[in-house]
Amino acid sequence: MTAYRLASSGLVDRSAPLDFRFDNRNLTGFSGDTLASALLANDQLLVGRSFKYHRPRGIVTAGPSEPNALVTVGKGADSDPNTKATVAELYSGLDARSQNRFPSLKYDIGAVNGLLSPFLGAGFYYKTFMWPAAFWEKIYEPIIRKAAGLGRAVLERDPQAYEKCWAHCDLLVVGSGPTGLMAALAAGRAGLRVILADEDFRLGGSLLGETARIGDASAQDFAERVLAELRSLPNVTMMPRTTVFGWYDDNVFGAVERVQKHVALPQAKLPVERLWRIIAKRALLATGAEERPLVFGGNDKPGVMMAGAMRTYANRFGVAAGKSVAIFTNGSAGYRTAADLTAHGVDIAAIIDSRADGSDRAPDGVRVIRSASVIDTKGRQRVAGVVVERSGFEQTIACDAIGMSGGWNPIIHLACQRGAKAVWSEDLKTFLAPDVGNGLVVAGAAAGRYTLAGCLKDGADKAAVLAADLGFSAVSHTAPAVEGEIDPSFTALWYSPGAKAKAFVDFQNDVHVRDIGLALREGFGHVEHAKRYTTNGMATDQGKLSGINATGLLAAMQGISPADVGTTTFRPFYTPVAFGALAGTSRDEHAAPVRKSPLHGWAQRNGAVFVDSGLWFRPAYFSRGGEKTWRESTDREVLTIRENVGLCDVSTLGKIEIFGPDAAEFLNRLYCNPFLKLPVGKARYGLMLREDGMVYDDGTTSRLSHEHFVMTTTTALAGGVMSHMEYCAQVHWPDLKVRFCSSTDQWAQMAIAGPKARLVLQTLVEDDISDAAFPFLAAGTVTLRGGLKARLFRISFSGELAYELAVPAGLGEAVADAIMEEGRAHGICAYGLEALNVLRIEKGHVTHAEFDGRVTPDDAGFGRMVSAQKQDFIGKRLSTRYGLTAADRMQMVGLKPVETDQHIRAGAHLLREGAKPSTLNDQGYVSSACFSPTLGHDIALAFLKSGRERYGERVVVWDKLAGAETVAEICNPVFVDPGNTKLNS
Amino acid sequence: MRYSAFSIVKNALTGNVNWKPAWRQPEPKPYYDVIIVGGGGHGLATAYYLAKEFGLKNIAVLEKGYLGSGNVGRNTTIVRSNYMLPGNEPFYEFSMKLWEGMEQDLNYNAMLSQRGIINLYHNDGQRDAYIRRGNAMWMEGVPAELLDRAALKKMLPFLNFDHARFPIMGGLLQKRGGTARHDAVAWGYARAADRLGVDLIQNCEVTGIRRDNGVVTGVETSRGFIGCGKLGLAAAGNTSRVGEMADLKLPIESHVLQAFVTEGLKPAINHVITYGAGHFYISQSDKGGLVFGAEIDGYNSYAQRGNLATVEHVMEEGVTMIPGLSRVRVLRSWSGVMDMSMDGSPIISHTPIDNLYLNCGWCYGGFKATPASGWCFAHLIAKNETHPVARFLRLDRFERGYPIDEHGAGPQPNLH
Amino acid sequence: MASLIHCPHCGVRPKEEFSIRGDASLVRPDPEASDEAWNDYVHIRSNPRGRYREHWQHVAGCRRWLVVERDTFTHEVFSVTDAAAATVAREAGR
Amino acid sequence: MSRTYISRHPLDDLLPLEPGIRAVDHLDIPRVVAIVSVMAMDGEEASVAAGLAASGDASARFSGPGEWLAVSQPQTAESLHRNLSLLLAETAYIVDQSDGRVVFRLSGPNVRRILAKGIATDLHPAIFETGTSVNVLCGHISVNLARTGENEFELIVMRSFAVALFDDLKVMGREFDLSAGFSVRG
Repeated sequence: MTAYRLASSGLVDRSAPLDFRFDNRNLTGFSGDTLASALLANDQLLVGRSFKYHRPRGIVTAGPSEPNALVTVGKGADSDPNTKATVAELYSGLDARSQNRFPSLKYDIGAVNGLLSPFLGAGFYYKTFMWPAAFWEKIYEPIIRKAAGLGRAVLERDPQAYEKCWAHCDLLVVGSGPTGLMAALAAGRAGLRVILADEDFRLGGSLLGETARIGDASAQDFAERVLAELRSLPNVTMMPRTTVFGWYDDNVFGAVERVQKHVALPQAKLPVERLWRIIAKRALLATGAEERPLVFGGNDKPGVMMAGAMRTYANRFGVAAGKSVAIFTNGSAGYRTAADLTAHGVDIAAIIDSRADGSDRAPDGVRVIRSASVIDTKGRQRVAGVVVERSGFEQTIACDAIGMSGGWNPIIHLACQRGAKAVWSEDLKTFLAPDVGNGLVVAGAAAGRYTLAGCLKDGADKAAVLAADLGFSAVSHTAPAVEGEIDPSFTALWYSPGAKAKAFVDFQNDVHVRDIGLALREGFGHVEHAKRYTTNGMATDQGKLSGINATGLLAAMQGISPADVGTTTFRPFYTPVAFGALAGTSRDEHAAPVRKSPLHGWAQRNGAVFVDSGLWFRPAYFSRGGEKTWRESTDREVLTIRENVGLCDVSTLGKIEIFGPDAAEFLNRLYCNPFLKLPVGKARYGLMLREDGMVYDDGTTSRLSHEHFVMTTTTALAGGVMSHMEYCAQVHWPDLKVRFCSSTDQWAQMAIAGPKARLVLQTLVEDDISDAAFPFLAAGTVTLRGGLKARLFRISFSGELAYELAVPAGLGEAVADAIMEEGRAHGICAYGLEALNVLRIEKGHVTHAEFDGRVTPDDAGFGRMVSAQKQDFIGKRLSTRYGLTAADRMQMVGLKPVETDQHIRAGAHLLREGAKPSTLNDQGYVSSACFSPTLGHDIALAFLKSGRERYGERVVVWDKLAGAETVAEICNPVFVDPGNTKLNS
Repeated sequence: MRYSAFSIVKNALTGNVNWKPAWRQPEPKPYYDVIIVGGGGHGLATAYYLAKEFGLKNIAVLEKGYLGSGNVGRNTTIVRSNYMLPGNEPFYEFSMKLWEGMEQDLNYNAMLSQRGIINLYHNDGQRDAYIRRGNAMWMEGVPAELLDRAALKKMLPFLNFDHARFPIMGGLLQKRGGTARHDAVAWGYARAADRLGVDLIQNCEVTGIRRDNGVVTGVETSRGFIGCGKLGLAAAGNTSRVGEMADLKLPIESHVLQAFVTEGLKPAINHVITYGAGHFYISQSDKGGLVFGAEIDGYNSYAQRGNLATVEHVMEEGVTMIPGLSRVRVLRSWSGVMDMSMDGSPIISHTPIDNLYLNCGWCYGGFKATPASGWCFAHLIAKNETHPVARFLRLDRFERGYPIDEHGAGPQPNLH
Repeated sequence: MASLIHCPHCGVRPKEEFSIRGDASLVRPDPEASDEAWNDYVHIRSNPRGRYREHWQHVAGCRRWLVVERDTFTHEVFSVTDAAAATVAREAGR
Repeated sequence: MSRTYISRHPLDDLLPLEPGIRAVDHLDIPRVVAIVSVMAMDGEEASVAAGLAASGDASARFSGPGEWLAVSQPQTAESLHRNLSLLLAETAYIVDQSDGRVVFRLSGPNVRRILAKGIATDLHPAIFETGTSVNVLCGHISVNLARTGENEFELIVMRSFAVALFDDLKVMGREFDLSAGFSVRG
């Protein structure tokens, strides 16, 4: 046995034992434990295998910088790979498994990589696996992929829920240790809206493991008192279990709260994790400092741990990391751990101090070896001894754990996320946060003030300044006295010389000192190059432990200052964040809101099969009894409209009401065709271009009164056209007197099309809608029987006699039902998008399949519509560019297969007969194709080079993707009723 | 030193202390026949091909930071040639072929992994557009396959087939598409160029372009004036700033694109997959991290960092495409500054100044283009004529009316 | 910026409520202007690293187009004004 | 033949006609509310604002400079449209939106916490005072938000998004057992 639970002490609740499992073993811990402290209490030293060499590894830290103790928690879809045991709150039933090992943690075949390590140094991938060339993908890469990676993602649907939330505050305090608590208290008392966030499940930070006394209380009691006062302040919000992971522009902070990660059975009404976007007027970073590991031979053996972590485990969790502990230190902190462990009855085998002149007092009877270095460790899967070298003499000291303390690094991650670089302090031998203005202020140990008294004061003082800055007056406050603390100074030691075994810098990624040296030798000495070449700092801990030592080593090896080496870039996330938390509720069917037409229910009752169309759901077709495929339904619908009449929901088209004395002028500039003289009571098809001369959108616009128009847009671009119009009205022509708003949602709009459309409609409309009274392109307000006012437009997409009727949305279903009822005698049917598409292809009408953003009006056959008279309209000038008017542009044509039983598919390309397929020979492509039930064969719209000159020619419709080639005749794109007799009937 | 099985074993047995620097650290000479501005993937590849394919001798690459410090080291490592328009597809296929021979050519393992790229489609319109694209690829001799939903379900069972807001109907597959180790591409070209005598000069920022009678004579740099016979700009991300030194008017905006990597995981996703109902794309690196990204943040930016709103949007798309990602933790995000052109396609071109050549506008697509970009730019500089596969990528195509607009979005860069 | 925009009509709002359309210093040329002026307007961008005026629309709010003046490197916002007001002021200054 | 057309509310199939048990946090949905868009003519912004303020039983919700939604429960759509058209005849354009918008009334002690799950705006009562209204994004949906009391808000959303917003609000309120139902008063 090495590690064990102390008989007393700590903040765990010994009256609340918790059962949990690790690698299928049943173990027990206490409420208040982390998984790591509970594993240690059960003497589970070996917890994982490293990334490359699969070396046995143990717990190193007591916090989020842990490189080794990564486990998978949970089972199946409910499993979390790569969970850090050091931050995982223990709960009853927690089930954890070790990772990156086969067949077991103890006997891992992958460890053979360690034997090959001379071949697997930094950058080895790049120099090898090239011979023979074919072997890389078939042999080498799969092996590398399998060996790499840590936990296993099951990629099953996550049964848990997540959500997002916004929060606002005057001051965000990150970290609830001595600095954060005092800052929150000072700001809270001054009346600021304060949020105090801490990643730990228990607030108090380092105070929870502190043995010094504050005022008249223990550090823990002091923390409890402050927390009690903070809880009593309505303007202070406490957020435990909340990691602030990112600092973004305008002092927006991203944080993730683990709402139910620590419970065995999450409540359904709560998320397991919640993303917070905290908008903070000011923020204070009280994130403390990280203890620096020492780089010495054999420093990765289970049992080697940060000295501070040992202290935390003993003081906070009541767990001793070993029975006989050696401490390797370059400063006072190692002595502090020795003292605390001694107080708990743990034997200190020796303190190995790299300094010659340390003045720290060791506990009574403890042996101190000065000017010494550790060169190796003994033991296989756990430490059995430490090999110390001093003045050329080696000695082995038996021990079962080694605490290492290499100094301190302020945790400044967040402050460096927005581009400012960390600043080297020659005094403190570490990097400090840059000055980033008063939006984010760093205090306490995070600012390099390591004493407890200093932290308490710094937190309170800086919060008071920020409060004053925001116009609050701070309540005066005297910092409490601290008794029994030490100043943890140190002398930097980047490398303990004389290593007889690999001395690791990055534990998880297996980067050791020689790798850094190799990188430097090969020209990868820039800190970013070294990182990328060796993978130092690229593991799940993102170099929290290894980064500073890599910088120090690169500096030392080149004989320059760490200031000249610098750090790699700090980027979000401070600690890894689950996809789920960042996605919140926006997933699956809720990934985007659903828009429903006012006729949705009507369509449903009529057997619609829906298809999504942007955010909308629209009927694709209406299945009737006996119809087995969409084609059967569609063909029936098409023929019904061509012969009788049909009703189609077109409510989703954008509708914009346009008012004002300059409304006509505005439209005239917006469309490429003229609108100034559109008479009241008339509709006109309009074509809108982008400024580069390509078609943007099309639709009809009707003049309802002299100063009132209503425009329709396509469904897809309803929002885009609205924004475009607002841009034109506000940015280009604010002098025009025009106002407009969307009325898309106000109206249920239905197309009634077919030779019998008038017959059916007249039964409901009180006004005269005969061809004479209401001819093609008439538009106006009519009254339906029963007195309902409606808008009626005589426009047609199908080429049939057709109307669009608009009624207030709430009445849409009732009116549609009435039309269906009246139409039954005339054989009316409901029709969907599929039939609509066939009808319009037959008529040669275009949609966004044709207007794909690369097409000019002339390409699509609208050249004559473009006004030559108008002095200006959007897109006029660039329409005349050479390439947009060139004779060999692709123009829209119709295609019909020469053999009428052959098929044409949209997306096929076009070749001259006999031409070899090549990009150079490519003549164009099919934009839309369908089976025409009216004609009895396939038809298509296509864009073909100089197409309009080529009617009657044949082309090969080349669909290699389907393995099909069809010879087709080029024709006019209007397949049905080219004389518009039906339209005007 | 050539990398071979022999050199690996020999060095391993001698403690790996005899490896030589991958490249020299030369002092700049007073004059070079050709100077390339930008020591990223494209600049380094250009220098390499100038030396190797076009026989030029006196070449320098000037890099303001360290080699590969720009977008070649901050992308999502995707390699593909699945374009639709004739201005693009032959160029990217030329690039693909160069990728396929790169490792042997450079004697450097860039870990090209042709695991296949699948573009998902979610509606009929997208399907038709992919059929058009797939056939355009075949026209250029590039194999493509259209997968239906059943085939996808078998291949990628973890996709959201049951609860998707935008149902997955199928996908377009290019089997030869895949990934490569991004840094290694820069290092491989750098090392190979250096071996051919190219001077790679780091920490050398160009601060001015000197012209005499309308001809470039050299560049002012943070390390002094350096003369040159020809100047090639390959500084994507900073094109406008460098171009301004020569009074070039450019159709370029700089935008920030974020990318992400998860914690290392055992192999789970074996293709490159792109989402059709958004911009999300994902693959898994050989180290196990899932590498992914989506759209640009949308505003002009030279900051190599993005904002949270985009991060959330990317994750929403990811979880919607692959529900099982929900529990996977994202480790790190980073950002590159993209040269966004007005049509979403790149520029390899002459400029109004005779001996000044321009390589820019790579939008999202710079990494996969690295070898062809280098080759075609070298061709242009060495021969003063465009390479056939890059002949549409001209700077003056906008005023002439020949945009290469794959998305049909028009001259608004943040829509491409 | 880029996280929050202070809309002159609606107050502080998150980026999610806006859409962005690029350089606000460009002015749509006169119909009679030269081809070059038109090409420059549609295709050429100054793209500075530093102070920049950009069009943002508050699509989920007041739907007004705004001129956001900001730094493209630090992302600091200097001002947010209504775009119509900027156009009117420019026309008045002619 | 005369006909009558029965109006449908987009949530008709999702909510019982009779009110159910009401939790402390409640989402109340009036079936019929008269709503019009009011757009001031150039230069008439102030007079329209004043006119709306004086108009009595319609409440004006700010949607943009010179643009409001006028909301009235006692009036019918026709009468609100007619009255405002008369009142603002020379100063504003009026567009009926009564069928195009749906009103949600959220009330209870936790409403701010519920809304914070979708809305970025700071709803602290000292900052977002009673009587304030703005267009905001709630999740992915644009709504007009008005504070009608210390713990009472109204959200007005486009009709086609009503079901989606309703679903979102239910999820946002899940933690507090939010109840929902059509208004008793109709």
